[in-house]
Amino acid sequence: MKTKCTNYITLEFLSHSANEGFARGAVACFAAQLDPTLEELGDIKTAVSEAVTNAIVHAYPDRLGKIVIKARILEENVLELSVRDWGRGIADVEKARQPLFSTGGEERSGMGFTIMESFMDRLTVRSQEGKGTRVTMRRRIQPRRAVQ
Amino acid sequence: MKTKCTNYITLEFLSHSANEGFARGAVACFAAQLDPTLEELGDIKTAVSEAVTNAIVHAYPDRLGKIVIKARILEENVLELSVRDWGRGIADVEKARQPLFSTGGEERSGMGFTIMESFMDRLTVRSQEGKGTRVTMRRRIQPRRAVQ
Amino acid sequence: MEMKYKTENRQLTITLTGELDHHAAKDLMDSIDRCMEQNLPTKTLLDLGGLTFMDSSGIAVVLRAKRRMEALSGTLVVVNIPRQASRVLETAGLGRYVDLV
Amino acid sequence: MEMKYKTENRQLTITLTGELDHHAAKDLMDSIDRCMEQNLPTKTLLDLGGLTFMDSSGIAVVLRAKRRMEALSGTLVVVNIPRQASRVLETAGLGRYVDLV
Ligand SMILES: Nc1ncnc2c1ncn2[C@@H]1O[C@H](COP(=O)(O)OP(=O)(O)O)[C@@H](O)[C@H]1O
Ligand SMILES: Nc1ncnc2c1ncn2[C@@H]1O[C@H](COP(=O)(O)OP(=O)(O)O)[C@@H](O)[C@H]1O
Repeated sequence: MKTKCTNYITLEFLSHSANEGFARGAVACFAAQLDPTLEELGDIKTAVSEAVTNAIVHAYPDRLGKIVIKARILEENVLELSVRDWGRGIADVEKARQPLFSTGGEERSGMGFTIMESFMDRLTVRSQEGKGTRVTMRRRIQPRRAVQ
Repeated sequence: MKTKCTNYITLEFLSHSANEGFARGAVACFAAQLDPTLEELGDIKTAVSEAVTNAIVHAYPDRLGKIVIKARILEENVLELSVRDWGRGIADVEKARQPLFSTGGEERSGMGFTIMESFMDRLTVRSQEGKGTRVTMRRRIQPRRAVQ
Repeated sequence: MEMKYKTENRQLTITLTGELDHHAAKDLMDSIDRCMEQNLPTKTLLDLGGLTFMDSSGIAVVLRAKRRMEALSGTLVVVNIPRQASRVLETAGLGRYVDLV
Repeated sequence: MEMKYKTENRQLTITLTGELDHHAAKDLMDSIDRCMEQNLPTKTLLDLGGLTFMDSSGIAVVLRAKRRMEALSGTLVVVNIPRQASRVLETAGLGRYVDLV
């Protein structure tokens, strides 16, 4: 389905864990154009945080690598986000998306994909071992009447 | 002078005026890593807002164009920002940097460069007519003892 | 960016909240113009207390409001200026032209 | 991310403020471990009231604190959970394993 894009941004950064806060904050500043509620904004920040943390922890476990986020505003108040890395990749995406599945240590809960899925309207994961991963998410922001 | 970069981000976006808020917000989210005071953060947001508004208003007066911001953290707590466009360019940079000089209408004050200069430690403007403009700014964030 | 106003004995009080940048400024200028035309105040208080951000676009808004009040033979006073906005107005030396309280 | 604690009659109260993500979680887990070892509480209240953000890294922090308290034959209760953090904990079904108040 073709969807017209009315505005977009691209963020590029290194897989320093300190950039997790930057990534979700920057996306929130962009999403603000859709006039989301605090709850909608919280959902979006959470989903971004999960996807970016995965790239930092799993894609580049032993080196710094590049992460690129694209955010687009599509028709009908839909925000589309993609989070991309060029890291290790996922051998079995279906298995990785199961709740509680994790190859991380005690610090990971295995709930990242489950949270992205339930906080956003749509989640697509494309990955190739040794090549990298692209997570794409969509969320429609409920249109609100302006207060003034 | 060579300066080691410890972290960087790149933001790319279209010259929609709605993206002014995104740009300064995203840079603020990144600058937060340097633990700035509210006043330092306000200065940085103001400088970014001026540079981005110039690209939107003056570089691309009659079309949408691409704007790229690079932010880097250099040694000694220095934040370096560059705001780049591929728009109309500035014929006489020295004149453009004078307080009150403006080719904009009643909506512009001619104080953009003056504010960038006094809110940041260093301002460099490179421009070529018909090719575009790159504004580079640096600001050292006063190191603070952690409270905890 | 949100604008509210109230008027009492031909004194107009305009209250701004949110972020005042170039994106917000054009609509805001139009709203202030219309508000002054409808109420014909002899004095306007521009209350910036609710601004969480302001850049040099705010200077143009203040100067325009000042000129409109002069055209009405009235006065403009800018009140409750937050610290960040005040740094912008001071850098522009706006205190020489406009009453900043 | 900031952590504070107080202890009274072997009841430990740990208060978190700021954003709890993966970047903050590792140091936080270590601090909580140390705090429990030093104070040997029979009950710990983990107060999330000051969190402005929490992602799934918070789940791991809560589960680890729970296990540490079990090792001390004590209990863990998570209190003052802000709305956004509570959505994360609920999605993970954490209420089945941990006392969330
Ligand atoms: N960007 C990625 N690159 C490589 N592997 C990934 C990536 N994202 C997720 N994975 C794999 O999928 C698993 C499940 O991810 P997730 O549900 O987010 O849980 P968690 O991150 O807590 O392990 C991870 O443990 C990891 O093996
Ligand atoms: N990115 C840019 N591209 C083209 N011209 C610019 C750019 N930035 C600034 N200028 C020129 O420099 C002048 C002074 O800029 P500034 O001090 O920011 O004041 P103002 O934006 O209020 O006009 C502008 O009026 C414009 O002519």
